[in-house]
Amino acid sequence: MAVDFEPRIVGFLCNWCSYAGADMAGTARICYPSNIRIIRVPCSARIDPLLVVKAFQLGADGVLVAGCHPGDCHYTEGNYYSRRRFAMLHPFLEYLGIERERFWLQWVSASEGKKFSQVVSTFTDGLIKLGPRKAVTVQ
Amino acid sequence: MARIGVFICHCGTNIAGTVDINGVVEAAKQMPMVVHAAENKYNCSEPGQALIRDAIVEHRLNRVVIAACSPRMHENTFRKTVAAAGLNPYLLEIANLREHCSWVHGDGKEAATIKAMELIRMAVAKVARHEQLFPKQVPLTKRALIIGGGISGIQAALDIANAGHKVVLVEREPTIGGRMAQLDKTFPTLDCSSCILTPKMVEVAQHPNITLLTSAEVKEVKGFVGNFEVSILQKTRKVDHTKCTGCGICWQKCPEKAPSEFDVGMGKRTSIYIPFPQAVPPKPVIDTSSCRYYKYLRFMEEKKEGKPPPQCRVCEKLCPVNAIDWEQKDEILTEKFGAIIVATGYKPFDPTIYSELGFGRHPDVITGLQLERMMSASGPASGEVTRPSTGEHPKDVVFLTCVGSRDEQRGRTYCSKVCCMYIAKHAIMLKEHDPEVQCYVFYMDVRTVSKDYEEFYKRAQESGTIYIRGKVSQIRQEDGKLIVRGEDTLLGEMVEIPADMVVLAIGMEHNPGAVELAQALKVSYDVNELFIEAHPKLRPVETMSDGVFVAGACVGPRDIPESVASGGAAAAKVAVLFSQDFLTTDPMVAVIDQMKCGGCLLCTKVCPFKAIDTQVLRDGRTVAVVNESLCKGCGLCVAACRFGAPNLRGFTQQQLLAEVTSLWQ
Amino acid sequence: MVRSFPTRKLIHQSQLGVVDFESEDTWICATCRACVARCPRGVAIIDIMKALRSVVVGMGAGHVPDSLRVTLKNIAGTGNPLGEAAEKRTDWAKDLEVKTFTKGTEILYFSCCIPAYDPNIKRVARATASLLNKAGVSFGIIGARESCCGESVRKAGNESLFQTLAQSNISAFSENGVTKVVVSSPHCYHTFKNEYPELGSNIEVVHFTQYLAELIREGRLKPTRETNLKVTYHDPCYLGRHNSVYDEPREILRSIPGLDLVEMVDHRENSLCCGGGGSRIWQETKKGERLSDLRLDQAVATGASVLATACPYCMLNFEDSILTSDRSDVIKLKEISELVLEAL
Amino acid sequence: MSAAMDQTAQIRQKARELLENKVVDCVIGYERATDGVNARPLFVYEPEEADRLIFDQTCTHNLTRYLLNRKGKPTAIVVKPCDSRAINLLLNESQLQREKIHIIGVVCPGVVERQWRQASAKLLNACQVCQQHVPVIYDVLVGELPSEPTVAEHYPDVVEMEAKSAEERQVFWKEQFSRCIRCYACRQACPGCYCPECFAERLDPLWVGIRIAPGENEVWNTIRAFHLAGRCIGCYQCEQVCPVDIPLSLLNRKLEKEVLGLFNFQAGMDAETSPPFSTFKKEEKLGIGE
Amino acid sequence: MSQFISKQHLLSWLGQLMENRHLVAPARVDGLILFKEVGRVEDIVFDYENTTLSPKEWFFPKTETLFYVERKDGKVELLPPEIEKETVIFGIRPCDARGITILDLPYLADPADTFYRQHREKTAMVGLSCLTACPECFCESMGSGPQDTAGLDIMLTEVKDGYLVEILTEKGKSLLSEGLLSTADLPKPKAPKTAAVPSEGVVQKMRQAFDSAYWSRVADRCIHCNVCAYVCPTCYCFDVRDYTDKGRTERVRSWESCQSPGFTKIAGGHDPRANKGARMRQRFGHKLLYFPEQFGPLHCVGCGRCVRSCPVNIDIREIIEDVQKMGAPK
Repeated sequence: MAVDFEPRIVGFLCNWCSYAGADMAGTARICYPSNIRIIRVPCSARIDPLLVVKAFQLGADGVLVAGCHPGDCHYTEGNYYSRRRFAMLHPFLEYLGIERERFWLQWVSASEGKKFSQVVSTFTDGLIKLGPRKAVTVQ
Repeated sequence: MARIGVFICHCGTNIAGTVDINGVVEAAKQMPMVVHAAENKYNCSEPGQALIRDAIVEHRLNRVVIAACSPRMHENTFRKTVAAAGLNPYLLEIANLREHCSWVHGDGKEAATIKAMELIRMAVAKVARHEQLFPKQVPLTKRALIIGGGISGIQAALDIANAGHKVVLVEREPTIGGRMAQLDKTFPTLDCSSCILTPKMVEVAQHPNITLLTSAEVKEVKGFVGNFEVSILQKTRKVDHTKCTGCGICWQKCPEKAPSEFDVGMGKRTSIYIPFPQAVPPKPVIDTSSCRYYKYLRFMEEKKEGKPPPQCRVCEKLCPVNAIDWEQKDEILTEKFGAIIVATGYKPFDPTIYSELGFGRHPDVITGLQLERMMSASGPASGEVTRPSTGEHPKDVVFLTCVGSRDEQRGRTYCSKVCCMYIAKHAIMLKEHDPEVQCYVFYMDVRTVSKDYEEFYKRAQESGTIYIRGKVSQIRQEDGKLIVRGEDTLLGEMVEIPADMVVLAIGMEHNPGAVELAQALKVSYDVNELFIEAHPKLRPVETMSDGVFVAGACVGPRDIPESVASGGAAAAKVAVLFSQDFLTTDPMVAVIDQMKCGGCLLCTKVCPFKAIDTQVLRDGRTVAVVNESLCKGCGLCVAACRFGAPNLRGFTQQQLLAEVTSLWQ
Repeated sequence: MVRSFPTRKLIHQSQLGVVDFESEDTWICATCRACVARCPRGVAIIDIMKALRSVVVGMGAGHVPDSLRVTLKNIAGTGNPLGEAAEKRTDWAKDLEVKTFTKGTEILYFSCCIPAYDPNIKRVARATASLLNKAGVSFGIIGARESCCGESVRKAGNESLFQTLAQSNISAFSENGVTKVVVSSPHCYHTFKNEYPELGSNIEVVHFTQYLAELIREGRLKPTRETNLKVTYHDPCYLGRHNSVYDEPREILRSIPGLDLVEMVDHRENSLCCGGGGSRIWQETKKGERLSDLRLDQAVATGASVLATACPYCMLNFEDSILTSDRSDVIKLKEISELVLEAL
Repeated sequence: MSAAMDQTAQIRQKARELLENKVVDCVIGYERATDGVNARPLFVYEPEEADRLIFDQTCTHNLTRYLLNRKGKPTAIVVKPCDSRAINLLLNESQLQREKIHIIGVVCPGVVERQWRQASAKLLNACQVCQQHVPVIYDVLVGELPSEPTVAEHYPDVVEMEAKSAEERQVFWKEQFSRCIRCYACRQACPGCYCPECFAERLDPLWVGIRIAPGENEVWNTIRAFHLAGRCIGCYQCEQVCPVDIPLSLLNRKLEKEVLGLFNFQAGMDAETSPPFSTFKKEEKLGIGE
Repeated sequence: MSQFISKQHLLSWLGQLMENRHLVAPARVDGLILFKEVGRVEDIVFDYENTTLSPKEWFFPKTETLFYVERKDGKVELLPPEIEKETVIFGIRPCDARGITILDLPYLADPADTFYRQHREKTAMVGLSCLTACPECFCESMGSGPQDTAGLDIMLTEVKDGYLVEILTEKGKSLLSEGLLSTADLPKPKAPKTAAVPSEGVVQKMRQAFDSAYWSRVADRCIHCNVCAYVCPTCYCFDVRDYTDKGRTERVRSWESCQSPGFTKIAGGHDPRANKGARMRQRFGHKLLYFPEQFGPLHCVGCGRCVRSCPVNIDIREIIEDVQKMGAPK
């Protein structure tokens, strides 16, 4: 397994909680691997499953979706819907051959800077262990 | 064609310390549609902003990417900078090189620089697809609705009215005044409650800007901040208040007596009544459950055998202006408002569930409010405190604190804040009424939280009240005396006190109907069914639903000073809202392409703010349309829709997809 | 005036870590749950008492009261507190045709050690068994394989003995394919229902009063004999306050024709403890400090001629109080199943 | 075959009756195809044409597709149990008005695989595990109620696919999707796919290009199936019409199994229950994000 | 006396071809028979009626990059792709070969489609005549036949343990070296009879039936699934779009069909052929009216694939019969 394999990770963070949590990790100077590229969305419910599938099609090694803890959503109900949507997408992607460890949904609140960095590090380590996406050649 | 300018910030050494700024600037120059890239010591500083403004003019930029700190920090600052240079403030995107890159990847400078370049590439890809956005102006109805006529509601109504705006005050009871009207004296100054309250009540009645609707309830609330449409149920009083002059003949001559809710069971009132002498409006209502004429009507309706009860109708005969109107029906009024203040107050806790204390079984066990009514000069006993069982003056009075407060077993975990103080007040006043009275207080902690409260508590102790630290386990009736058995934890022994009267310091509880009102106003409520403020410390009188404010004890236990203060604060917020002629709405809201909408209306079902309505097109198709004033811009409908009809301005599908694909360009 | 028991002192001492394990206070608590039911802060006082005792028993910090130490040794040895031979556990059922439990029998009757061995409490087990026979219920007992439920052992702080007793009982139940057990003692009921599931047992647990009420409701048992007795019912703490079973016993008593049920001044959730819970039954209580004496006074004060209850430990204590205050002619002590048997 | 015979007779009689007294302006049913073996959809406008209607084990098509944006007078339609669930789906998504459809429900013992010119006896794999032999919604019922055969495992094929390793599954789906020629027949045959402009035809944002290649095929097939999550009523017409025989039902049934497991919801059982993605429960544990 | 090649020689010949050419032949894929580039001779299927998809995709590929535009140091460069290796398609049925000749008319007419021409030049077709005819084959009525050699380079006809060989073109000659051939005086087996379809004068009848309500009646059951166009050996419509990736713009051409919803959508969103009847008439109009008027022969070779594949059984033979029966326009 390539020792210098650097997974490419796309992170969708909700503006009110997880993006603020990531900021908190910044202000607290808590380091974590730099593979993740963060995209800000107003709410975790804004993330269209098409975006996740498109990211994997373009070659992402992992996609992380982060939102507010259920009950804390700035829009009161957003994360309830995203929880249902991704609870369906996750097993479906796995069924299509994208391993479980490649798609994560995590609740990170605005004060959980530490937790955000842990989530990113564990996620990145898992992907490094898993190795790059297998390029399956088809006649 | 987009002409994008990228401004990379050093942020002192915060970013420059880790990221190779020059390398990033060069990389930015190669990116598609970027015509200008520059670095800046401090983008957010005045010289930094000046540099950006000049560059916009000089290079005719129509899109700007600021690569600096978190957008949550300076998005608005840079929007103003860009606007100052004549560009639409929304043609801006911020790449977070500090919190998300330099500060967290200090250990890998090279990787951090590559990440910085890619973050900028994403921002450039997104900003290339930004369109100009313009906040909308929505007209504003400068009328305020205040629900609840207690002291907070009265204070808010007066403040708003004095600020020159129209106010409608809706009160469920026949009179305003709320709980405070039931009190005799108020701590810590011991000034008479009705003396300080009734003038304000009269002021409300006479204020030209205030319309008073008593015996009325809010049923349904539609619309949004600035344009609420509220339907109010005006319950029938069977008395025409436009004719009635409040002369009082009817309630003096009415033969039927019924227990007075206002006196909490300590006194009686007539069927046609005003709750208390200083009631505002001083006009009576008929209680149809106890009125003899209605008993006759019900008897006739059920066609029972036997002699029908008398018809009575004395009040109708005696009324000089025949204001009695049996045909009066409930009616629904629909009114338009710009802001709503909820001041529905609290309900005293009903201590019957404490079976061991014997409330309801032993007549001499009463609540603090009942004692208040006895002590009140205008009360049923006109100020004379007597034992309900024998009518004599009580010599030994035992007070119990925290009845229905700070108790997990009964689901009331919070402290009701006012009981310790009103017990001290009762102790002092009982001593003044009758020097031989000996008061005992069983307490867990005595909480004296505001100005002059501790001194007031000391005064109560000095007046001879014995404070026993411990809880009462049982109250038994033994030959005419109430044996109060409890533990004195400081002595470490059980004590039993024979008492003439026991007063339970009942706490505060949500008002029934609070949940239905909260749901109607789309305001959240907590496990104790108390309203939840937008932010407990920073926005105590606002709620998550714009244009709806809260004041007084409906949010949590509050004493009179706090209730008045929060009433005033809510009024100030309304005044601020009404100070502008128009409401500007946030332009980053959803918009639906009606050509692509398939009419399945899933978005109308999922929208948390009910901001999506339906519309029938000319060709008969039913499609969804966004009410831009209600939409909060969460984007839930965009991801839920299979047709891809809705799009969220500022976070469109095109922009997010561009950000994702830019990582593999 | 019963000695005032310094609960708060003990709690605060354990907070500060300065508990005097030598003092007798650690062993006073009868775990009657009146305090836990009332504590506004939801403090688990019984668990704290249990923990203090387990420090004494487990680490030998203090000394266990002698009578309790003997009883614990008996239970460890012979599986019952009285030290009787395990085989003799079913002697009480000798002349009654009581089947031993086999696979397929509907319910297991778990009598508890006291009704099985104690001479004058045997009548409870016998009355219950005859009632089950009369109602034609398919039931059996597993005799020697069964040992003490261990509820009082755990409350005495001997956690390891409790674990062994529980494991042996659970395996006895599973070996015999027991799915439903009817118990006479609220203490067995409490530990089978709330504590055994932690060790993996998932059988259905029913107290005898609940089962009897069902039998009467279904008409499989019809108390017809007219009895003009004035009866007052004592709510055992582990049936009432611990597991909120209040109504079934009263329903049974009211179903007996002519029986006049009167309530004591403290009843249902405010009932006064007989002082037998939390392994107190195995310890000496000085005269004048016995709660059962106070409770007996309250029973007599109702003018009832019969004190009914539904717990073997309460029976022992009241039997003792009636004798020591020689009021056996003023008031009789009857278990619920005895009253029903007499009224059939 | 006698049961099928009298079902055909009843349908013809019902259709003639409806057309004669102008209750409907058209009856949609089945007629014999030109290979003399299989069936094909038939639109009957005149009472005389009613005798061309047939119903037997070869009537596999889901006719509810034709009800979408039909204008004018009500339409009658012959509906098998799985098709009836499609009507409930479309009613729930306000695509049909109940009063505009007259449903002739047919008790269905299961239909056979469609092979040109050969009468195949092999039941569709959906019919082999079908637990619903009576339509969930109808105005009139044709055929008597058989006893419900209980089927233990409703998703044997999905469970078998789930048992495979991630690697095997990835290779399997890559091969299947590489055959896809993006003719979108699966979309055109599905009653649940009525989007005015399908996401695959969208230029901006460009989700799927027109290049018929593994990368684009994968996005198309994944999202087509996901847009049916909690909506697919199990008629599997997509698999029937696919010219290159991609096992599309394996995709839909995986989502069906997940929706049943997580939300205990089956699409199309009635028109009122709100589908899983249109509602939520605050405390539900869905095994993600914990 | 006709030339003959034994089965073994044929297989070894095909093995030789594989070394320096792409050999495309019918192969079994998950229960389907499709033309595929075969790596091993054993994969080739000989006993089949016809492939599901027609061989046209080797001349008019499903998807093809027309050219790339790249920005190199300021200059914009146009890079057309090259097709290097030659291809041999083995096992083409006469109707498909006829189909390719029909495709030649629009593609090779001036201005010729350079990609198609390159494919045509670099691809040789080895035909396999039909010994049996399926009921839905009607190639003879459409100007082709079970032994029609139009468009083929070499025609093989199966006989006992070998094949009669007819070398038809120079390209065919260069492919098949004499050595492998021998002579045999076996008679050519009789061509199987195919169902007749009244195709005479169908062009005039189609022009008359243009405004008839028949089209919307037939189109009722059509679900517009494009399968007929994609399996048809003669349909040649396509769609062209540009995509940029990593700074390089690519013009891509892919199959498209007149039945798909957006086919005739014009700027502004209007679709002149929005209703089903119009789209149905467009397909059969092109087959039986517009193409013959413009290029001469009917635009259908009677291979029967659309009849087999159409899920709702819209049968071109039935349409032709109905149109013929139609009297003068109302």
